[in-house]
Amino acid sequence: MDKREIRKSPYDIKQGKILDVKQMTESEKSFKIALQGGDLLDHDPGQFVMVSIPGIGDAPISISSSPTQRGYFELVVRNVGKLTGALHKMEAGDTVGIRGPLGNGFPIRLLEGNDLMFVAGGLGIVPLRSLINYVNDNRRNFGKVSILLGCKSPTEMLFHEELSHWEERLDVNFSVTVDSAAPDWRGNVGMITSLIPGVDLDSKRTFAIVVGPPVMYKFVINELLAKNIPESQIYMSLERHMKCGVGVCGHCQIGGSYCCKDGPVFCYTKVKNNIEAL
Amino acid sequence: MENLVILKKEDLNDFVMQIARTKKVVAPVKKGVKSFAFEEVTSGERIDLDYTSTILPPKKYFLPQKETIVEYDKSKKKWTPTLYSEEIVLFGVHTCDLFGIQCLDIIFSENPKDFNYILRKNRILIIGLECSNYCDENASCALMDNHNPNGGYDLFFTEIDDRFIIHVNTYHGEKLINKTGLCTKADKRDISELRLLKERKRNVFKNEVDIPYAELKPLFEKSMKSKVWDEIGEKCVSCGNCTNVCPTCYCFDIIDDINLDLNTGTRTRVWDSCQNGSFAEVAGGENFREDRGERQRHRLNRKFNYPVSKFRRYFCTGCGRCTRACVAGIDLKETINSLIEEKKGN
Amino acid sequence: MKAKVAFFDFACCEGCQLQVANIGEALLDVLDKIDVVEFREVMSEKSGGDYDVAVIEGSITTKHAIERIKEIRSIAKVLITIGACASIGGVNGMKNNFELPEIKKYVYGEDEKYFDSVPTMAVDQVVKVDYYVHGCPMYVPEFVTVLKHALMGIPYKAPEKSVCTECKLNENECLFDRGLTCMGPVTRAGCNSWCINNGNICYGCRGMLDDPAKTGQIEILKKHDIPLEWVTNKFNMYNKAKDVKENENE
Amino acid sequence: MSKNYDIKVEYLTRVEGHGNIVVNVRDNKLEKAELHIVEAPRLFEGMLRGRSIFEAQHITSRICGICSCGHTLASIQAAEDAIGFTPSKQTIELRKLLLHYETLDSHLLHIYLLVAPDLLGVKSFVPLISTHNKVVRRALRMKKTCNDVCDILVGRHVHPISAIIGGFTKLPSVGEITDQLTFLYDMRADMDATVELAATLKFPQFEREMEFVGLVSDDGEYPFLMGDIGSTDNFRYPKNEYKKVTNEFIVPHSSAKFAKHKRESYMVGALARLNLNYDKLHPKAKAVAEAIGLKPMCYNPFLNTAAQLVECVHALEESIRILKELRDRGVNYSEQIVVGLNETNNIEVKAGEGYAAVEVPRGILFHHYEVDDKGKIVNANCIIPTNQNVNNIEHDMKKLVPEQMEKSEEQMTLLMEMLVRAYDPCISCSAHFLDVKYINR
Ligand SMILES: Cc1cc2nc3c(=O)[nH]c(=O)nc-3n(C[C@H](O)[C@H](O)[C@H](O)COP(=O)(O)OP(=O)(O)OC[C@H]3O[C@@H](n4cnc5c(N)ncnc54)[C@H](O)[C@@H]3O)c2cc1C
Ligand code: SF4
Ligand code: SF4
Ligand code: SF4
Repeated sequence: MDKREIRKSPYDIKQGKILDVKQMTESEKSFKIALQGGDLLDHDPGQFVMVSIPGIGDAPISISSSPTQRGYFELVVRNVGKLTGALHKMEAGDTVGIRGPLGNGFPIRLLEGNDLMFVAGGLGIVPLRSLINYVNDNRRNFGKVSILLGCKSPTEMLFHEELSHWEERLDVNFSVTVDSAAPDWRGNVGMITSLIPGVDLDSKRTFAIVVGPPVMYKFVINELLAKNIPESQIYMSLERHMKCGVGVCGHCQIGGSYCCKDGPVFCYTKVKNNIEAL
Repeated sequence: MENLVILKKEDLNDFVMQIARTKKVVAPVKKGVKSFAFEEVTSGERIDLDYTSTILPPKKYFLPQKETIVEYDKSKKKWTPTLYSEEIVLFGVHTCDLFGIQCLDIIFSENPKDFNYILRKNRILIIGLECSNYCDENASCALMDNHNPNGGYDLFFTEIDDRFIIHVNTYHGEKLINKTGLCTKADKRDISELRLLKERKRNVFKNEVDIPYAELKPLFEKSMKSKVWDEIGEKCVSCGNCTNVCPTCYCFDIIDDINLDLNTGTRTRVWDSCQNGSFAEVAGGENFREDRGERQRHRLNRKFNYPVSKFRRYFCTGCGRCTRACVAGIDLKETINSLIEEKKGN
Repeated sequence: MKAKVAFFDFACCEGCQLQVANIGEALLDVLDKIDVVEFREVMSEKSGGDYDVAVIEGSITTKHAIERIKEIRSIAKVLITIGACASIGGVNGMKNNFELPEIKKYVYGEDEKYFDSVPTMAVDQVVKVDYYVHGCPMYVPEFVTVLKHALMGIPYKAPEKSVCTECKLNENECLFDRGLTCMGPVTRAGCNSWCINNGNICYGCRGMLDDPAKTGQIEILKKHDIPLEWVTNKFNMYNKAKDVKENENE
Repeated sequence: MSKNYDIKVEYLTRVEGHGNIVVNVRDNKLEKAELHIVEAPRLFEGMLRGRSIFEAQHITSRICGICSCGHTLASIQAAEDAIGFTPSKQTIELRKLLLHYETLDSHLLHIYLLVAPDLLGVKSFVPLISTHNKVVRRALRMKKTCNDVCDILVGRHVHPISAIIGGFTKLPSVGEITDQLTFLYDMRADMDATVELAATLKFPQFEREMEFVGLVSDDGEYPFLMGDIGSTDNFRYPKNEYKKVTNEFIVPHSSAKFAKHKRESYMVGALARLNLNYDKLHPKAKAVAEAIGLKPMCYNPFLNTAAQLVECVHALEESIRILKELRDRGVNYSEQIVVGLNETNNIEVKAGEGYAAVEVPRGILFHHYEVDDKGKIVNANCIIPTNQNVNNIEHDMKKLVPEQMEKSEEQMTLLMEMLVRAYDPCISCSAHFLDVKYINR
């Protein structure tokens, strides 16, 4: 067997230095990461990276910061197992491997000039935040913006500061609901679907962008269709098991499509007849 | 014909020995009572050219069961994409398997290009072998139109009486032939016998399933909700044999191995199977193909439906391995027939 | 700081410990990473209960053993079972095929009553187990992998696949095709189909798959004309201990 | 000055399995010298009943991981005897080879990892890693080689896979024979170094005239696999009369089943074999014996370890001889068998009784089965070498303690431990041992 180095490999890994770690909720931490040598990650909102820890493996994690955020990018990670657990033990100054950005990301050019409605359930806010912040930073290019957020309980809510910032902004219509809460919660209680009928929108020029747990999509989309939003204006980001991240290994296949390469962002028209999608 | 040469059968041993002196030669050899496998040989002695398709297809040389893709050093915070490869002469590949290799070529040449695959492949010289008869009743190579070669080789051997007629398809193949110095030019008689053999093959190989080639994809498209999948799901034990032995299955997992120093190690790519229960499971517990029937449906759609949309070709070679390897007796031809029956019933 | 590792044995053949010695010179690399503080078979040193990782071999077959394993668990931060005896009960479980007093009497005659013996149990039927190394004997590469996982503090799960998967990857001719009953289809992979590679059948020493697809398995037997009892009989060779209900032996 | 000892070694270390030593001396008078076996009973013979005879070797191999090849071979021998199967010549040769590998492996483990620390005055091999790094590396290397050749021959050393009733399910290829030979040739240098090291070791002085029991045969071969049961007291029995030798009995003062022949006790193992068959040793082994001054009759049980060393050389050289012959003759691959549990009735089975007497590392091992016409085991009995030795060990203690009364209690304890270890007892094997200590005592 001869051994050689490969200069251009889809499995090449860049060094990412952790600048800061913040505990967000009981099981989620956020990480600020900068690529070595100040290299730009150069991602689109909705893309993800594969985070590597040598000896443990890698895992797909959405980039939660907007590309307008310079100098570093942010990841929010829930501790569920091997890699995520090990990542949670890391501190500022440690190095992780970064592969990516991967995936297609949200269709920004298509969204420009239109009204946007963001629907996020649970951790879905993580990839969506990247786009929301991008839109807010380029607010002029977009029409009306509404953000609907659903969570299990107030304690599981991420990005508290930003949420209250969105709430205060006049150019953003923000509402939030939780499945259940302690008596001191003053906001909505109920499923995220219950927020949709109340939104005042012009269905012809509204694009809905939905990200959340798998069970959420069907119900949310039904509500969106009930509001007459055209199928071709509904986008969503799907989650599947991923290993290679470049459309080969087969884990993330949804019918004939690869979630990692053809997605993770899909237009509803593309997947509505795919019985494996929703 | 310029590119046809002759090797006497009695010289095969010499031929292999000569090549084996400088390169690793792999060829079909007998395993157990009625099975075969590609293994390294140093002479013609162990080679069995009258073989039914090997347990594993030659993909194991192109996409090894476990291969290093990255080496890392934790303390240096360094990852290095790495390739281990060797020169191989792959001898005696049936036409179905030639097609299988071509399918893999397509997959790994897509963007982003997989250089682990491409560079390894470039070091493998492929010698094909004509089938004059079916391996066994499990094959459906005529249905898939793979009983005749469609390229994908450097040299191609056709056995006729006391000799091989060799089609020289590439410069690499030609160099190999010249180096051995054992071959002579084919003459008119050889060419006409070759033609005769092809004639004869037409009578031997007949579409094994009652459906035209072009109708296969529509059949699978229409069968997404078929009951046949439930029936198969009941039988399947998810051992993954069908995918492991399939020449066009290439799903893999990526795993980190660490050395005992707990510092250096390798990231490896290992064969995985979409038939494994947790193949499509994500954190949070959602499993997108929890049901065995769904997994089998997915496997066959990856042969007869999805790749046709993408690459305009079926990804089944008709080799029959999945049927042969299934401990539970799930039979590909039977499955297709059941789907046809069901559609007729509607 | 090196992790302090202690080895303990219960009812077993001590073959798995021997497998550790069989690692050869690489063992010194392992010893470089850990402090073995107790290993009765090869060491006279005793740790006096100061250790991080307890490696357990053997099944629980006496009341005394139940107490001892509970004590070990209460000290050990991490508990690893090695081998079939500790991980699933193993061959010791075969005694559960018989009435206990009867089998004791067969072996020891009238002195049977002096024996402290309870139905055989795997370690996890008494205390919580963090890592399993399956097999009879354990497969050394798996042991090394598990040890590394334990030292790095990350979980390890044995493959969910059946031995058939590995058997096929090793290009063995299937033994069912030769008229024999092999436990491969229902047995948890991870041994690299050790026995079949060497021409024998799989005896199921790594225990049953979590989800063995019952109807499919019966289909296999039908296809090969094999009576179910042949298989259950073989299965009982390693897996009988798991029939013992929780707390039955307390 | 009156001397008192109150020695109680719980969970004796560096032996296979669990045993306790109890020695009491009051006012110079020995009151008690006992070896208690506290291994959890595993009831193997009981479990075997009703199972297919074709599973016997798989199950009995699990009696002991250290001598699993020995149990396998004894089990196969008894089983084949019971069902009336005669193995081929090639099979027998390969079985002898396997037994040599086991002897080599087990003796080396014992010499290096279990006994050497005593003789070098440390508690285990671990401190030796820094003080005698080369020795430890050599030990591990040799151990690994034994393991590797065994892997090639039968799949693995602990619980061999391919050795079964009828022969082997996998026969070594030409390349595999060469590989084994290469491994063994490479081992010779390490073996020489081992012998050199052993020559420098001091064993305790002690003698007790006793009876030695082991296999004897009329051919020129140092018998391991086949032969009659013989004794240095000039008795000889065919193997089906093994009970005439073992005469298992229970004594009131102890809890273990004891064995005795005509004298109060007897010894089995390397020293017994050497005393019985010295002349048949491989010339190289004999030369080593001479060099370290070991020759029959040797009555010092501590020198069992030295006898093991001699047998290591013998086993290594004999293995090489067998492999070379096999290579030159060529393996007959048509003898490779596929049996499973004999579902396909590849091997004919008749009802009957069968016996085995095989020299495993620790001494002579008996297996005895009764099988019905379906090939199901009706009765099973296994008598393990350590079983036979415990009685002898206690008699050694009884003579040794009074002779060494000048020793401190600590020294005496160590001496007792060393004595027991010299026998290389394999307590995990001891399916027969009784232990009443934990209850009602
Ligand atoms: C496109 C995409 C974006 C994601 N973004 C985020 C994010 O921003 N923050 C976040 O916390 N999580 C995110 N995830 C989920 C995250 O990838 C998994 O939680 C992570 O891979 C689990 O790895 P582990 O080693 O910790 O778990 P393991 O110990 O390997 O397994 C724990 C569980 O996670 C599942 N799992 C394992 N590997 C994967 C995988 N590659 N993909 C999905 N599930 C897997 C297993 O099936 C199992 O149920 C994202 C997943 C995808 C596909
Ligand atoms: S699906 Fe079956 S017949 Fe088709 S190529 Fe794969 S293994 Fe061969
Ligand atoms: S031999 Fe056993 S393990 Fe191998 S495929 Fe057949 S049933 Fe499975
Ligand atoms: S093949 Fe079966 S019996 Fe053999 S080691 Fe593997 S699981 Fe155990």
